[in-house]
Amino acid sequence: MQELLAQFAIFIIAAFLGFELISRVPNLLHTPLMSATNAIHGVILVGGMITLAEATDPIIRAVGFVAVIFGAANVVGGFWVTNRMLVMFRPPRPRVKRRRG
Amino acid sequence: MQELLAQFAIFIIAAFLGFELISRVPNLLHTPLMSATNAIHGVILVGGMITLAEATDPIIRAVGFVAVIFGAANVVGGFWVTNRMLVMFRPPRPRVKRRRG
Amino acid sequence: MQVATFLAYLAAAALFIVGIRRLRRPETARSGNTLAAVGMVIALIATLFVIEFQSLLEIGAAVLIGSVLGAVSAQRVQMTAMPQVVAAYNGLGGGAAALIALSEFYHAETVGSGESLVAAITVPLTILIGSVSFAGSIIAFTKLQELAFAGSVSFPLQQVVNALLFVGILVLAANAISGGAIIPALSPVASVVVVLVASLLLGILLVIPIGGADMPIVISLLNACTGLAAAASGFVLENYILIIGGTIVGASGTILTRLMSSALGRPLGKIIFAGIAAAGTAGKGDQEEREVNDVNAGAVGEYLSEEAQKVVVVPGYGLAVAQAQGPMRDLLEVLEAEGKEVLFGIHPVAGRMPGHMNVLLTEAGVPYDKLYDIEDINPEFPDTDAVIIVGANDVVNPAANDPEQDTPISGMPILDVEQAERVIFIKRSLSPGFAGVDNPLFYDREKTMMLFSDAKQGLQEVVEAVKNG
Amino acid sequence: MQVATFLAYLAAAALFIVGIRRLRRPETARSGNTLAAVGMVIALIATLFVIEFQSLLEIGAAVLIGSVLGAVSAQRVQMTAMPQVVAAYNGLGGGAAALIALSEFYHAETVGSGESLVAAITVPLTILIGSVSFAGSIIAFTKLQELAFAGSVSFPLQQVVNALLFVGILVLAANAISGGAIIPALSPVASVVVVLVASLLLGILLVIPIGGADMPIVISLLNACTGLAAAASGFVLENYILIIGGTIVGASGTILTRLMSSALGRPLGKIIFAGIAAAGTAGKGDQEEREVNDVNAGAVGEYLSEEAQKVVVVPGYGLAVAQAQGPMRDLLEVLEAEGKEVLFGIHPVAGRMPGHMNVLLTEAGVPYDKLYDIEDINPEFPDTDAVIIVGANDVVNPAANDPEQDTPISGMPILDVEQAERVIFIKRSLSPGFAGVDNPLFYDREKTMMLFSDAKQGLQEVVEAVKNG
Ligand SMILES: NC(=O)c1ccc[n+]([C@@H]2O[C@H](COP(=O)([O-])OP(=O)(O)OC[C@H]3O[C@@H](n4cnc5c(N)ncnc54)[C@H](OP(=O)(O)O)[C@@H]3O)[C@@H](O)[C@H]2O)c1
Ligand SMILES: NC(=O)c1ccc[n+]([C@@H]2O[C@H](COP(=O)([O-])OP(=O)(O)OC[C@H]3O[C@@H](n4cnc5c(N)ncnc54)[C@H](OP(=O)(O)O)[C@@H]3O)[C@@H](O)[C@H]2O)c1
Repeated sequence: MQELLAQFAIFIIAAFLGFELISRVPNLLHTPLMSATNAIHGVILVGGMITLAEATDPIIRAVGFVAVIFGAANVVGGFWVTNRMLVMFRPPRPRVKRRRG
Repeated sequence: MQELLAQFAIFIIAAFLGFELISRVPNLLHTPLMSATNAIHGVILVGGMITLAEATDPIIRAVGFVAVIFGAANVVGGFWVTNRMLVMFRPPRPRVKRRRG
Repeated sequence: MQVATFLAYLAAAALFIVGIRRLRRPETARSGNTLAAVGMVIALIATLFVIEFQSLLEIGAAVLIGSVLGAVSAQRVQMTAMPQVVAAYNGLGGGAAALIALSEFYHAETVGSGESLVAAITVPLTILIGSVSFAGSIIAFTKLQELAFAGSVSFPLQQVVNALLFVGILVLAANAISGGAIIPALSPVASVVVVLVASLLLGILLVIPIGGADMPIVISLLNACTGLAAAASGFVLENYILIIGGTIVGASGTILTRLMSSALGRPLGKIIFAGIAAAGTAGKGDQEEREVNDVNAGAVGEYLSEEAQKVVVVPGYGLAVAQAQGPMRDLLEVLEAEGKEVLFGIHPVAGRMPGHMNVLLTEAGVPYDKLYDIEDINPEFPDTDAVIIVGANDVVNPAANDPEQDTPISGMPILDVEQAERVIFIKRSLSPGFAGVDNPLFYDREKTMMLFSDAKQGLQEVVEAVKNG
Repeated sequence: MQVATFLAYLAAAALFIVGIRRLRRPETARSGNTLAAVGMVIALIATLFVIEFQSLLEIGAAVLIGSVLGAVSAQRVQMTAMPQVVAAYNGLGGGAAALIALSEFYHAETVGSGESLVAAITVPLTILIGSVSFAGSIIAFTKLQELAFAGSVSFPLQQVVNALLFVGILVLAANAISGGAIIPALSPVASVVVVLVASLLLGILLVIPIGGADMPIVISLLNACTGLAAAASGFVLENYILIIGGTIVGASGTILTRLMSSALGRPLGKIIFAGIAAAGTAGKGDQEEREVNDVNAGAVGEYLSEEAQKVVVVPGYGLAVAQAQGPMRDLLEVLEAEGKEVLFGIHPVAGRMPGHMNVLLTEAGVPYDKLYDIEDINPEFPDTDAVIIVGANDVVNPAANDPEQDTPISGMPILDVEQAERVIFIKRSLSPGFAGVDNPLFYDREKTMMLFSDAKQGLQEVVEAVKNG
């Protein structure tokens, strides 16, 4: 019970942290951020591995197998595609601002 | 053990959260923020109460008594003085910016 | 070992957090993505110790298949198809969460291990959120890939149907948890399977009515949902990295969705509950028959090569759909070869995905330092001779500044192309864009030339005309 | 009940977090403080259930004493004394943490309950950090209240002494943990008591060499330390609200300290390790004998009432120490009565505490909308007839803009008072301020009038002069 409560506390604090992490992100980076966090939730692959490893029943084994495939595709595809996007986001050179004459 | 690890996880995530919470605070609010977080760590009063309540020995009882006094002064004084400061921080009216001719 | 795996999980979580932090600034974004990926590798290796290297062969095979699928698709996809591929990966994650919860339930039922209250709540929750995310993402993918359900598909009573479906899911979930106390005919496992199917249906019905143009926002929301599903499955499996990683994605995804919808001026509530599909209005307008200065590519080419010295290009959604980045770069090259100054004005919401235009143009070989954002390009217009607007409308529509009009784009900062000497639109018709607001500039026959053409073809013709001119 | 108290603790933590979030913006800051206080009340009530209402009478009495002490001091303290009172409360919190850890150790030793590894580490840690924070804060208080140790007190080999002390503390802590294995003569309890005493000494030695002007930064750092001590004591007592609340204060306090030190241009490392005390240099300068335009209050009053139409006042540290807010407001009133336009230019680091000037002036009755920050006031200077600089130097020192000079204030944005027609300094001498950088404006005899006087007295005389003039 105590451990469950601690997990719940982690959940609440991590939620606050998630809210704080995203603030004043330039529009330009919305898509890469979405794509990278998308890759991060691919951590569900961990769950798929556990399910598959603990499977005693062929049905669960099959389901777990599919879950691992899904998770791995989410992780690898997510990080890969984000990287492809970001390669093209070289930082803009600071420009000397002109004053209105 | 498991619970201790969970507590450690809470510590780490809360630390990240604390870092994120303070960013781009206007200079104006540095002192009230310091003073308010100062009041919040007065939550140590909780520890003082627990120590005093569990005390079996007169020495601990005396030490706990002092700790509770300290903690209570930290909490009450901290929030009170922060409030006094903030009463004087009415929001500045937005000003129409002049353009340079 | 347990302590070590736990600490490895914490390190992975810390890397996720630091990664997201770094993704907030263009200079550090790429390293942020890499750090998060390193965190993932650490989490996966730690998990091998958690499962004590059981079923390694199967896991290895499945990971290999998934990785290859992911890597190949990620490498092959065109930059214009970014939103749908993100949707696809997201759906896979949601599906995985649902499947995991399903098998945990089945396992607990068949082995008969006593279910804790937490699992009783989180298992159906994970199945619900995961399945909605899976099905919703698939629909989003289908729409964006233009396979089916184009535009906004509405059906009668959709709100009512969705509500009923949701209640049904709750009842079935309660039935599963209570061991069949509510509908004795349905066994717990059968109930959970029905919950899964019904949730898939709900996901489909929720996303189908939403217009394709709102999809980036919907995908971001589904992304947050998958994060939540991962967190919920963390409670099911009592796994800390799932709880932490999932929660952070769930929370940050929610905020990101709000940021995106406000950057686009589209209230989230409207998108989800009304399925208002502004994109559907494009091309259906009933414009009055007002005259425009309709020109051909030759005239544009002539003006550019003979009269214009400083040219600003404003690309929009139409450039992306027409895949006209190549001809765009060609035009840049021929104009520069003639000694013209050419700049690109990139509005932050040009296109259908934030950052879309920058990515497309840079990929096609337009130098990054020619891309100006709104604050930097606006002061350039007064001494610009020609603005070429390719497949864009909203981002240059002066109606946004008109205090008398109340339009979806009112108040949005726009590119002040009006200030330039001449404005040249390359688009297929007079139909407005995403927001469905008619553009008064079209009808300014003094200033504006309208080249009615597909963006790709039109640009190619203009390139030829400039070359020969 | 355990679940309920846990959830109450979580609610309290959430209120702390939301409170800090709201404290980041002036409009919501006050409500943020209130929310955090509500969170504290919830945490304390929940704790009553945790301790099952034992020792209620003693706890009540101690809380009452502490609360009265806190409330009375908080209500009575003058706004100029804010930093030291924050230091005092902070010290009390640190002291409480040390005492709690001490009694937990004593309890475990005497009752003989097996100590866990965690407690073994966290108990001495809490005593160390808590005591350093306590003693350091007391010294900071003493300095700021000008009771003793004014300026920078340095002694030979201070780094070495501190390092030795620290090592000694570690050895004694190890002795205590190991049950006296290292120094058998010293019992564990005695070792811990010595750790406490040595940590107090360390706190004193660390803070004593630091100049009074750096104190706000030091207090902020000690504040973060106390947060950390509270978190460590949370591990000792296995109490979640202590862990969460303490950690958040520890982390946010660390960042806040960095923000403050960079706003003031004082690298943290220098402050802590060198005890360089720029404040000590004030008044000791060896200015060359250069001539200045030395005037009396009558001349200033005459100029103000006869020649000036638009007046900007720049208050600084000297105004605060001289407690000259009242005469400042009087001057505002007499000038406005004569139909002048009067504005206040408030530099963000004017004074010795961020936000100091705003608080002082508003308290004295200067309307808030007359206070302009640096960006808003600088464009006003070109058509200003007179700038009155009261007890300030660094914030108006043009040397900050001089690329040839490398001074502590180089690069700091300053108030461009040079642009105004006339500049009037009210200060006691030609000595520079906090940063110790001489001000070329003093010697501009065309533009500048120097009124050498205490700020309070000088302003009073100017008020009289304007009235009679
Ligand atoms: N960037 C984002 O993240 C994002 C996401 C969602 C929504 N949005 C919204 O999308 C809009 C973007 O503005 P925008 O100016 O880029 O686009 P827009 O206002 O939607 O206009 C696009 C124009 O492209 C033309 N077009 C379509 N296909 C074409 C083709 N093959 N060849 C040539 N022209 C073609 C269309 O006119 P014809 O049919 O006459 O050719 C249309 O007028 C904004 O309202 C924004 O809020 C942006
Ligand atoms: N705001 C903060 O949070 C903070 C914190 C720490 C440090 N600081 C630093 O403090 C400085 C603040 O700049 P500042 O311009 O306000 O002050 P300053 O540069 O330190 O100058 C203060 C001046 O006040 C004069 N003064 C002292 N007592 C006086 C009295 N009784 N009557 C009249 N004049 C008196 C002193 O000159 P005489 O001796 O000739 O009278 C001195 O030149 C900055 O360098 C800032 O970085 C600020």
